[in-house]
Amino acid sequence: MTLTLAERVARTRLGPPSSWLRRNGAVVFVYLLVVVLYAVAASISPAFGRPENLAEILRQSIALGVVTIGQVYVLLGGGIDMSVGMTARVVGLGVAVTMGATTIPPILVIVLGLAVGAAIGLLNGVLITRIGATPFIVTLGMLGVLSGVALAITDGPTDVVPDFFFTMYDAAIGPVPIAVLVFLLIWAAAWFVLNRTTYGRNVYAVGGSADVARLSAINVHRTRTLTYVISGVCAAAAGIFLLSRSGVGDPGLGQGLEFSSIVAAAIGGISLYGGRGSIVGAFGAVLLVTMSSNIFDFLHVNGYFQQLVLGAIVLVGVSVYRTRGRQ
Amino acid sequence: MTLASPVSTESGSTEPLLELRNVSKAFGGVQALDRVNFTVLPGEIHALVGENGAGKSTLVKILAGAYVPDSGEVIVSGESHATLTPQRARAAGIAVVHQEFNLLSELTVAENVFLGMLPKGRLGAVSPEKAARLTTAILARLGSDLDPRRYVLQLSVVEQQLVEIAKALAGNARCIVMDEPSTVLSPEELKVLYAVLHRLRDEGRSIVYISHRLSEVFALSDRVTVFKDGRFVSSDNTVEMTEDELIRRMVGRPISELFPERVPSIGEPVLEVRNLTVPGKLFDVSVTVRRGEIVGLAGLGGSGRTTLARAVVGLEDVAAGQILLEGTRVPRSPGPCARAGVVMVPEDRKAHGIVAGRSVAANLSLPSLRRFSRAGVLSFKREQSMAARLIAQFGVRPASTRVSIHNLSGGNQQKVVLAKWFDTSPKAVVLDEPTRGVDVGAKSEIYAIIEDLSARGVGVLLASSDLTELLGVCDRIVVLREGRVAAELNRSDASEESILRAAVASGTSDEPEIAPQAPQSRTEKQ
Amino acid sequence: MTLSTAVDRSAAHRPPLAVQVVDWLSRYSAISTTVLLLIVAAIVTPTFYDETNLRTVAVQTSALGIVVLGQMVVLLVRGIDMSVSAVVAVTGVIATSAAGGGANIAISLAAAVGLALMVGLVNGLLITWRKVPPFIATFIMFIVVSGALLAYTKAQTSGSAPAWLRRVGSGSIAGVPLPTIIWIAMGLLLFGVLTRTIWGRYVYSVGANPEASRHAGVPVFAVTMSAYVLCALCALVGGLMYSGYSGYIDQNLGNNVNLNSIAAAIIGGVAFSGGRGGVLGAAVGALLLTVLTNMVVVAGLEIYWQLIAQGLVLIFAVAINGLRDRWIRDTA
Amino acid sequence: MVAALGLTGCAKEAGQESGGAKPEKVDGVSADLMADADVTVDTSKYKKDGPYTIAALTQGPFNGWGLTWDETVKYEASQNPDVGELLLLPSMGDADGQITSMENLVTQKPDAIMLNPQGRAALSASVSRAMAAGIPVIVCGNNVEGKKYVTYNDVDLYAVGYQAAAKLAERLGGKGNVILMHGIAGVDAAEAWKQAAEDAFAKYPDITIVGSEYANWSVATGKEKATALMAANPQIDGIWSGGSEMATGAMLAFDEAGKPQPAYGVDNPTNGFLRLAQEYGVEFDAFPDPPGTVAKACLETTLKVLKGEPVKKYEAIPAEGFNETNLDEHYVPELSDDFVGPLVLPMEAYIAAGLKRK
Repeated sequence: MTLTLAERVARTRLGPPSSWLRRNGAVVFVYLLVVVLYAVAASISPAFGRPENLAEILRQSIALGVVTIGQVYVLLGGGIDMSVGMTARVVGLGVAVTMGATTIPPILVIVLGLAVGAAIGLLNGVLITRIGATPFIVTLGMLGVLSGVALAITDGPTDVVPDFFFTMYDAAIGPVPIAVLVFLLIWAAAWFVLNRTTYGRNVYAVGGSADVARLSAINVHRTRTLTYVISGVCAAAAGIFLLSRSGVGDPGLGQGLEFSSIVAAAIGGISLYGGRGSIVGAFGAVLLVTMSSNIFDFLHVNGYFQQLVLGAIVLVGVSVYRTRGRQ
Repeated sequence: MTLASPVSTESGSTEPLLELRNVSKAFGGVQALDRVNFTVLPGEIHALVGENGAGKSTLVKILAGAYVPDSGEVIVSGESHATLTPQRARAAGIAVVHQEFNLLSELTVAENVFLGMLPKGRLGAVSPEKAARLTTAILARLGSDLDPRRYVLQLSVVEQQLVEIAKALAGNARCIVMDEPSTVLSPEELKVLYAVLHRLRDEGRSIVYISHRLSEVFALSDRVTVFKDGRFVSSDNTVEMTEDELIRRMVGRPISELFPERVPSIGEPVLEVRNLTVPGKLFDVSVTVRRGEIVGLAGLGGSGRTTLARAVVGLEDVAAGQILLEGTRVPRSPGPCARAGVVMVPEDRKAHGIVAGRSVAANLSLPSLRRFSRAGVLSFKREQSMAARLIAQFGVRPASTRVSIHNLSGGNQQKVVLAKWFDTSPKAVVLDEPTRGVDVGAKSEIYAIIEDLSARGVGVLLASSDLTELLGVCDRIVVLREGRVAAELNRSDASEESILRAAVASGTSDEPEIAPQAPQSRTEKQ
Repeated sequence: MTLSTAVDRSAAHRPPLAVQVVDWLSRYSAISTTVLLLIVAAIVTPTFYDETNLRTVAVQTSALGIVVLGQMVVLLVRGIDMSVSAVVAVTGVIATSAAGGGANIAISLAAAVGLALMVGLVNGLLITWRKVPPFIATFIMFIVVSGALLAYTKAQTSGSAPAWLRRVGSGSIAGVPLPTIIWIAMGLLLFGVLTRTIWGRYVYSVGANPEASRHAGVPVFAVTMSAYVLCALCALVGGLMYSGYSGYIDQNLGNNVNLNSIAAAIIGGVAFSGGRGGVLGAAVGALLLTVLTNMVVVAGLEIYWQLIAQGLVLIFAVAINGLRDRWIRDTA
Repeated sequence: MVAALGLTGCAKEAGQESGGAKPEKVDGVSADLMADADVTVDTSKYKKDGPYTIAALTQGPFNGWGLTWDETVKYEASQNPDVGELLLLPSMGDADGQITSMENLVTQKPDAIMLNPQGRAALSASVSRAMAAGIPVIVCGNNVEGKKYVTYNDVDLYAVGYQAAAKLAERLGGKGNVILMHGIAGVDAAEAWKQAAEDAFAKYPDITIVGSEYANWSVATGKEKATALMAANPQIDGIWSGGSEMATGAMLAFDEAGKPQPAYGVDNPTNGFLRLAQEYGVEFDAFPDPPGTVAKACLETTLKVLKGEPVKKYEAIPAEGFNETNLDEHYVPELSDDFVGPLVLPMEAYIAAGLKRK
């Protein structure tokens, strides 16, 4: 069969398909950074290297980690979500205030909070897909609106939340907090959905090329809208978790999560143009960012230099490898 | 799995598989399709021909569900659809292989084949392994052993085309619409495609095959339909049709000569490529183009034609070797190259040729803005007059300087892309597939332009996958194979056979012999 | 049959009224919203037109407007600059170092320009050479530059702005504030440069299709670099106007400039995807944002209504633009 | 707003110790704090032998207030032989980062934590968790909900805001138009001061609050908002500013508009405010939130706790107000505008920290 000819040409030109390292360079590099940073810090400060600190780092990464999951979905689908931090704030404060003012059981309030997050995401998604407005600006406008809503909910500390929330944060099996286990499960689920369900693969397709996806009978609008809904729910979950972390609703809750989640996704190799990147890398990047601030505390990095050092780490994280731009 | 099962053909049934009745579609006052009728029978290869602007692409997009017709109906297997969505088209068994591939380069072959309908494994999870297995099976039916786990960005053009066809088969399409598949394929690869298409037809599927190349219409199709200016002209059995008649129906006039008369006057070397090496793509390649000479660059997809064309104007990272223009090294980027006197017309018009969203005048003047400006400040008057002159000279339609270039047809866009370099007075011009996706009428105009360039003493290097074109235009043909020069043939020695032999021959002896069975020699050349 | 076709065709020529309204609104959305706001102001809060307040609005618009000019050029080449805030903050350092006796104005200005150039160059290099997405590259620059500033100044930047800067920031010629004159001058210059020079053509061309521009001999690398450098320089000038007007340099100088400059440009019709937009739109965008911020204060709106109103205006502006784009796409 | 009202309604549940109760305000002071000032905490269970490892979680030196705080703690710790190691953890204003630092300290196990909380709400659970881990937490410079700490050391922030407003009202003879300017919406100090000022002015029926705006503790924003408020209100007699930055901006705005300066009531006057107040000769009443004094007192309390000496649940730090007549006693011309007085350390220590006027 003459077909083998074209194939032979292709093979000699491109070599074997095992360019795994090249495709996953960003992911490998991020984990390499995590390991190196960990080893260096542990050798300087023995307290840092203790296993309970490792569990602590994981727990500290939960809020950013969960928000980043949503952000990864949105970015892979070709969008961006600037409203995650304020979604977390509105939901966190809303849950806290509702807990103080009513006798609705905590679980129900939490479900309600997640639903509000979903609704915010849905609104973002509809504005972006149905009207065709730029995601960055729509979600930026949403950030403004939600920050106003948060202030309308409360401008001061709320009541102390019921014990249920403290248990959510503190409960542990041995040295491992249950919250960390749940967090790891959520990540596994996020990975599973992205890689092992039709919807997840459609997200990649839609982000890779909306036109191609549309012509392949994929419902582009629905797929994209759903990424914002997922992001809204994740942000809401992070807000509720942050509430359980502080025990009292704080009007400053969730500040800056939009930037840190986008940066984490980018360091982890998620393309800001959509359709490319692995959620595994984003997880590594979340660890990297969280660990950096943990290290500051153990090595007592001067306040003046913390931002500079963090900036430098991030800079190294994104610039050593050349991200392929949009074609 | 139903995928492997051939379409059941009810014996003796002549009920059309696909029928368009009185379909119209207009865009902002331009009638792209005007009450068109079109019928495809089961188990036939049906060629659809027509000049650019005839409405072929609009028809394809309607079949794909991308466009909603203004009026009329689409009947698939007796079921009428006022509009098709991509979902409905797929359900009705129509698959479209677009001219620009609808593949996601960041996904694997298997994922592309099953895009939006990945097979499920255990626990309802999609299974890449199962998708890969099924893809392997489909590809095997097409005679390919392509690894389904490879990423599309690693594939050659012909492999991508195969993936597109596999995608159609995965959806168990009964009617596969192919929009100008040949434009991206070398003749050798085309034969592979023909074999695949024949096999599909024998399974009882129908193929709608859209092409500019009349030779392949005759080589491949059972029936041929002609569109002109958005209207249906005729449908005939191919065997009852002659080439001249087909051209007459397409253009409304016979084209006596596609290629211009040529009396070359060849002078000193003007463009010299010496021992050029681009890592992984070109190895020690030397080509010389003389003043007034047209040198063809032949080779299969992936042989390095495009790499060489790009390298000349500094778009590739050169590891070794030199590129000389009149004895001096050329600069390493397109702008300075153009000022030095060597320009390149890229193969991918949409991505590299036109600046969509900008006017025709802005596109025309882009490479030569310095000439319309003093101290960086532009003179609109001079720019407009230059643009108007080029538009007239190259017959760009519509003859407006201000219209956005993406509103022009492919052929007219290509004329603009060529014309913008014309006024920079180049000494050497590199053309990469200058007539890809261009209709017969525009083709002939472009050949005339090339001829005119060489008559003015410009050295032309013409990279093309169209052997007829190379043989019709070139004084000398350099054949590349796997990034090396395989042969250099003078006009007198060159034939489709000799070019192909050079393009595919290999040092290894177990290479299958390629029968140099060129498409039927009913070429336009007299 | 022929008749119906003729009717169809004429219908195709003239889009429905709703579409026309949307098209008109979007083309002039920033201007019409601004005019609307100004009318509302005249009815609800006539004190908006107090002379001092108008002056403040003018100066604020000008300072933001100057930064928006740079941001617009970056957006035109398909970029975004999240580091302008840091550059605006740099001016605080320069101004205070010049304010304390002895330090030479020329030297500190040169240092400021040098720093802005460096920020622009590094931004450009990260984006063109390392292929880091513009959002990330410039955001990292923001973190690094403001971090470096903090490490250098040890948070000691406050103080009165030097006299020369205050004169620039609060002076006026024939009743028009100097910053406004500088803004209009820069705007006109940029307008001329964008529409009438080679560089301007290159900017639009690179934004519309960088690859095709490269093939056509456009020095894409240089154009992109120059856009980021220009943006940093505009941010520097804008920052000087901010501190000159305030008369005082404070820690929080330029806090909101990043998002405000982007929002103003987008509201003014500059396409997020590059290649489309102009000086006039960007100017109106800056005006709209400033008027809105000022008006909610004059009107005495509660803080949360202020934030909500600003967010809604932003969403409205892009929604209108989105509808128009969709309509153009559907009829193309 | 409805939600917020609902909160204050249910805030006054019977004084159970488990938090949730809002600090109650009576006549310009926080009643519950005053009550805590009489509660003696037995610290014998924290008693240890020195030298101690003390962790200080601070706001961080991103402005003059934070810098003055950090430098005071560092200097005092270096002078005190009881302090073996000082772990200074600046949060750079990030409440979430500070929670993280608290969690990290639970792992590092210092002898005591002195915390300048970045959020009265945000740090609430962290304090409980550190205390539960057996590390005494001494809160200073801003309160924490729930009172799970050993002791709280601070000026009465509410009183600071209240007195600045009351003094201004009296200066205006109990009548006139005032505008209020606040820091960042939702941030504790801004909201506490805002509430205090509103309470204080409510006592003067002839005083009208004609404008109330947030200006993010920024001079430039303060000037912008002041100009807009001037436009809306031709007659402004007094300006109350929760943090002196907005007052500074307002002074500049009035100066530029060529209008006579109104009277000012400010919280936490910076050196820069005092310099300009002197230059423009404005009338003002200022009540400090002094970083040096609080930090120094806090370190002393921390050492007391570690030595097992009894402390009060609330260690009140007096905040003496002052005005234009004794401005000279508070303005420090040698130091930069960002310095926040009063002087606690020798001048050389401030200059070494980079606070010298340039």
